Amino acid sequence: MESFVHVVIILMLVTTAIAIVRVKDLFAVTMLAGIYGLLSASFFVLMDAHDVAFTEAAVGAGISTLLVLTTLSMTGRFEKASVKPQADYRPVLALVLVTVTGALLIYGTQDMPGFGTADAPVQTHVVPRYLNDSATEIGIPNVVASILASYRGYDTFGEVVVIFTAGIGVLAMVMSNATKMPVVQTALMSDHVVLRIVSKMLIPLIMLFALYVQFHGEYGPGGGFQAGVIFASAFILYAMLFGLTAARNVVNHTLVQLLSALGVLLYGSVGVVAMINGGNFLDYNFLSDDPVAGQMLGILLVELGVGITVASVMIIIFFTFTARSQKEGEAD
Amino acid sequence: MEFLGLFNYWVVIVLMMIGFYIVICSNNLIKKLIGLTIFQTSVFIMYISMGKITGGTAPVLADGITLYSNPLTHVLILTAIVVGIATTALGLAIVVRIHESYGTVEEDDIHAKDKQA
Amino acid sequence: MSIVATYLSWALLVIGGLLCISGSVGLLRFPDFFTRMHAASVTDTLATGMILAGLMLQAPTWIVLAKLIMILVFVLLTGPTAGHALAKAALHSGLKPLLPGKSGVLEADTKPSGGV
Amino acid sequence: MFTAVTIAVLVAMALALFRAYAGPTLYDRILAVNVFGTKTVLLIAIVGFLMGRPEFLDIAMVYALMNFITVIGILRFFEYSSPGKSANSETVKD
Repeated sequence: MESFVHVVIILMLVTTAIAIVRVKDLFAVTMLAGIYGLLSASFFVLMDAHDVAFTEAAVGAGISTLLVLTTLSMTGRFEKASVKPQADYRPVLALVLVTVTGALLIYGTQDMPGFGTADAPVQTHVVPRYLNDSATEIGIPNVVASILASYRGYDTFGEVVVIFTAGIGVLAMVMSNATKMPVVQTALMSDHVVLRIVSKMLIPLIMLFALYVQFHGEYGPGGGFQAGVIFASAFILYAMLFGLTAARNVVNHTLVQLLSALGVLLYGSVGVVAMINGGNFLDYNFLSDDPVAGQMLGILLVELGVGITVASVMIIIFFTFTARSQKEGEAD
Repeated sequence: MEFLGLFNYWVVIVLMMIGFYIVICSNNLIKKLIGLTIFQTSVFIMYISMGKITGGTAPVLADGITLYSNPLTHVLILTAIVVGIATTALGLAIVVRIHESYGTVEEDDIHAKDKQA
Repeated sequence: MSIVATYLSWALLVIGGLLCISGSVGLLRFPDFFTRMHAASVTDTLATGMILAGLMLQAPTWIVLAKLIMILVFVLLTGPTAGHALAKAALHSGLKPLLPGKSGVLEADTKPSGGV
Repeated sequence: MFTAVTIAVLVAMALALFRAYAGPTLYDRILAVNVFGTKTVLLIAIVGFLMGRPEFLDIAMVYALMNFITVIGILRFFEYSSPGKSANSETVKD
């Protein structure tokens, strides 16, 4: 039964991708891309990757759809049908290139181990050690969290810095003195009374859920990345319904910028404290007298840092885009 | 489960090539970015399906379960997804700036305007 | 688990599954947006409720039960709200429902403005 | 029995996918995405039971949440790009 669901979902993924190629209305493309995100997340659930599905559901189907839509509101909805004669041979050339590359790659798969085999190289290197020793060394049941935050803490630190940098990049690109800008549209979706009331009920629930995901990440699927995105989505929901000005009053722009840096700083400081206590960078064993307690503390702090950075970068990105699109709307 | 052996990878390649095709062939920068997302997701799917063990279960330790799927690929992809959205946002920011400078997000028009200048 | 709960659970699951399919067939086959929306959102809420209730009867631990209840509450809150907002937005944007005309045949109220 | 429900949900998903592709109005597409999201919530919940570890239902919560936020985001997008202009005057070109 599992393999049946697997095949059906994979076929739907391909269908959606082909539909995306064929549709010219960029709005419809965005909708289909959202469906694509939902489908790939269901696929990850089937593959036992609950943590990944969690992230993909929040990011692929939620935040990225909203970002693309906001951009579309600035750039226009339809792909221009190309009228130049050179456009005639271009798809054919691209199709040939794509087919050849695909054929080569498929030829390459002959040497791959079959799906689901337990003795594939991926499964025999490093991983058994993580699975066997994580319980005694780290002391938390979710192996994904222990690898993410402890065994491969360096990697994750790098990723957090990348996210922080992307936030700075977006700010540098499209900020346009967005902080001081007088936003006229405050009563944005004021005629949607039902929507406003239900959302007001939901926002605290969402935040509570985000905190649960953040601090339950060691025991089940969850952790800083997922919680950050969910937490940010509460603010995004608020901004969408009550206007950017109201949302800016709740979360001050400067404060969010500070927080995004603070998360990275927290992560780095944990590493430095470990060094001061005589260990290596990010060696949580030295954070406390008891190595396992040290690991628990380290993972908690590191995940918190990740959560703070991800949440504030997502808020920054969304708010800057929205501010820009409102400015464009006024210019018209 | 046997026929799934390599089929899974083939579908990943098909998805990857569809994304590739959109990136090459589409004139619109936003659609190119969506194509890039499809390409990216196909890589995620490949990693995750490599980590699956038939009969295994999610790598959250519990009593009475011995076979777990590979947690390492999950970690790699988890961070990659969030980094992916961050880079997509950066790409969209660049698109917004291009639209402000050129008044269009179609590649042909941008090239035409560049030649005029 | 008692035999009654098992049978009740199966019944709920099957009815929920049937509602799922019927709603989606309506989504596919009905003539205009508002009828499709009716088919989809009404059955959606009921089918979700039934399937989740069916799963609740099979929940092995209380935490699973609690999570299922949370999901149900969430879906019951958001589903109709989203449907309401969607229908309202569609109506405001000038999309007109098909209404029976003088001849008794379904026809659009104004000029077919559905081409969005 | 979980099998039957899974198949029903998958069929519903496929039909919604077709509606999202075919349109014809953009509201049809939004509706299809919304239905698709709800069906995904159900699929995740059922698959959890099917695979014997139903304790990871948190993901279904996120799906329901994101579904709602996406729909609101889309509606808001149309309020911005002045609905009179974008929703009526343009016709589908594909």
